[in-house]
Amino acid sequence: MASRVSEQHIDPWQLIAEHQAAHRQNGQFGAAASFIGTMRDFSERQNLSKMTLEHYPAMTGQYLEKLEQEAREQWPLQDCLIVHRVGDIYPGDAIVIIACWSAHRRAALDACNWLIEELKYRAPFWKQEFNPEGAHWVEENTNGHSSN
Amino acid sequence: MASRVSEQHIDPWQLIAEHQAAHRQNGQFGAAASFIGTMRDFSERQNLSKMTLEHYPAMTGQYLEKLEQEAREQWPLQDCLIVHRVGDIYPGDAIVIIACWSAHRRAALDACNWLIEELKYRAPFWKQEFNPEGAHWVEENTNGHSSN
Amino acid sequence: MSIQVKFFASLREKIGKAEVELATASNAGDAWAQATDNAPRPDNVLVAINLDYAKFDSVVKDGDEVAFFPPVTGG
Amino acid sequence: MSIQVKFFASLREKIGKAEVELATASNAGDAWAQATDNAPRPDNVLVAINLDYAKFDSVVKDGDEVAFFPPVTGG
Repeated sequence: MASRVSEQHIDPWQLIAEHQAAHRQNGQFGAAASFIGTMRDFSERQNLSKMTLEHYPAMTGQYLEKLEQEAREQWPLQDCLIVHRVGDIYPGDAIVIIACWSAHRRAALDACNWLIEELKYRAPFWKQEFNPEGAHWVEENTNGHSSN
Repeated sequence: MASRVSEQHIDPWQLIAEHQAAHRQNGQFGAAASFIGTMRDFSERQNLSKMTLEHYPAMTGQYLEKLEQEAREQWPLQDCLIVHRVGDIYPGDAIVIIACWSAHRRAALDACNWLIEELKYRAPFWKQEFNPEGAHWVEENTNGHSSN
Repeated sequence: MSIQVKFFASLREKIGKAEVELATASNAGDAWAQATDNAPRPDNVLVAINLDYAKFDSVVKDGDEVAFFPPVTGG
Repeated sequence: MSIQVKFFASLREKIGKAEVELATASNAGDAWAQATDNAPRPDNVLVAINLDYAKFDSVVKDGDEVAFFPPVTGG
């Protein structure tokens, strides 16, 4: 499984394109759905200059694998990729990348949608935001149906 | 609005990446959701070598614009891109590309999902498939919740 | 002025015409009958008047474009 | 053998420790009490035992890793 955390900056569209070129055979898949979460320079606080994403390494590794496996069990996916940034992140940087490939559209779309919600509410990552006033731990992800 | 038909082959991830780089300002958007429909070399028939996508040019142009506009009215999107291929298409080629950008994830994901369903059931495009046995018009898109 | 009738995709091949010009037509169903010489109309045929989906009893006016086509299969 | 207790993110800063080793603990709540010197436990603290979400009354065995952390905010 290719799902993983990354300590390095990611170009999300290139990552997905390269994964597809390396792993998917042309003519075999009919649908690709993706979601990319990107750092904004504001949230409930303004002028964010940086964010640090802490995680629980042993647990996140296992958790991303489990998520990918559960998605593959629930939907007929041909491939699935989850990459989550950790470490220092700057405005405009990708935080999370999810891509799902399937024969027909519903599997890829529904799995992608499920994966981002699961990730938001269960995966052991924590955001600390920095702005001129200092460092601030984000207390919790806001409601699943309205938040970033 | 950037939504359009294309008579030329499209590299879907590059198209989305370039659109984002040209139109979105880093740090301003938090979410990007995309869907890409790709030609397979089989459907209900085997060994497809080619597909020809016919459309009703005046109506598709207006229809894609209307779809984009309706999506922007229903969800707080920062940007929205729909590109649909017409003409000769080969296995592995992208048929349709949808990408939505928003501050928070639900708008981008829900709009992307809605747009592909609307496109499938309303937009005046018709597929003719070619295999060694000859040409065959696809009669109708199968059920919205199971089909490609 | 006149009424332009268009056929697309498999319907164009079945009818054997892409475009027909009519002098007048009362509604979309009448345009079909005239343009196809009263060919039977498959149940799943869709109609658009001036690029918007319409019904077979929708009124057609001078200068309108009436299009008939099979179920759409894009996306 | 022993029990490893870990704290993450804002909770690590509040407690002032990242890791504590305990000789023994009956359950996750007991591990919290020992590792924090009976600090009050915020309502929203989550616990995982051996990398899986657990409850505060979940049994802890010798060799287990018990982690306490605030609500997750990834994605």
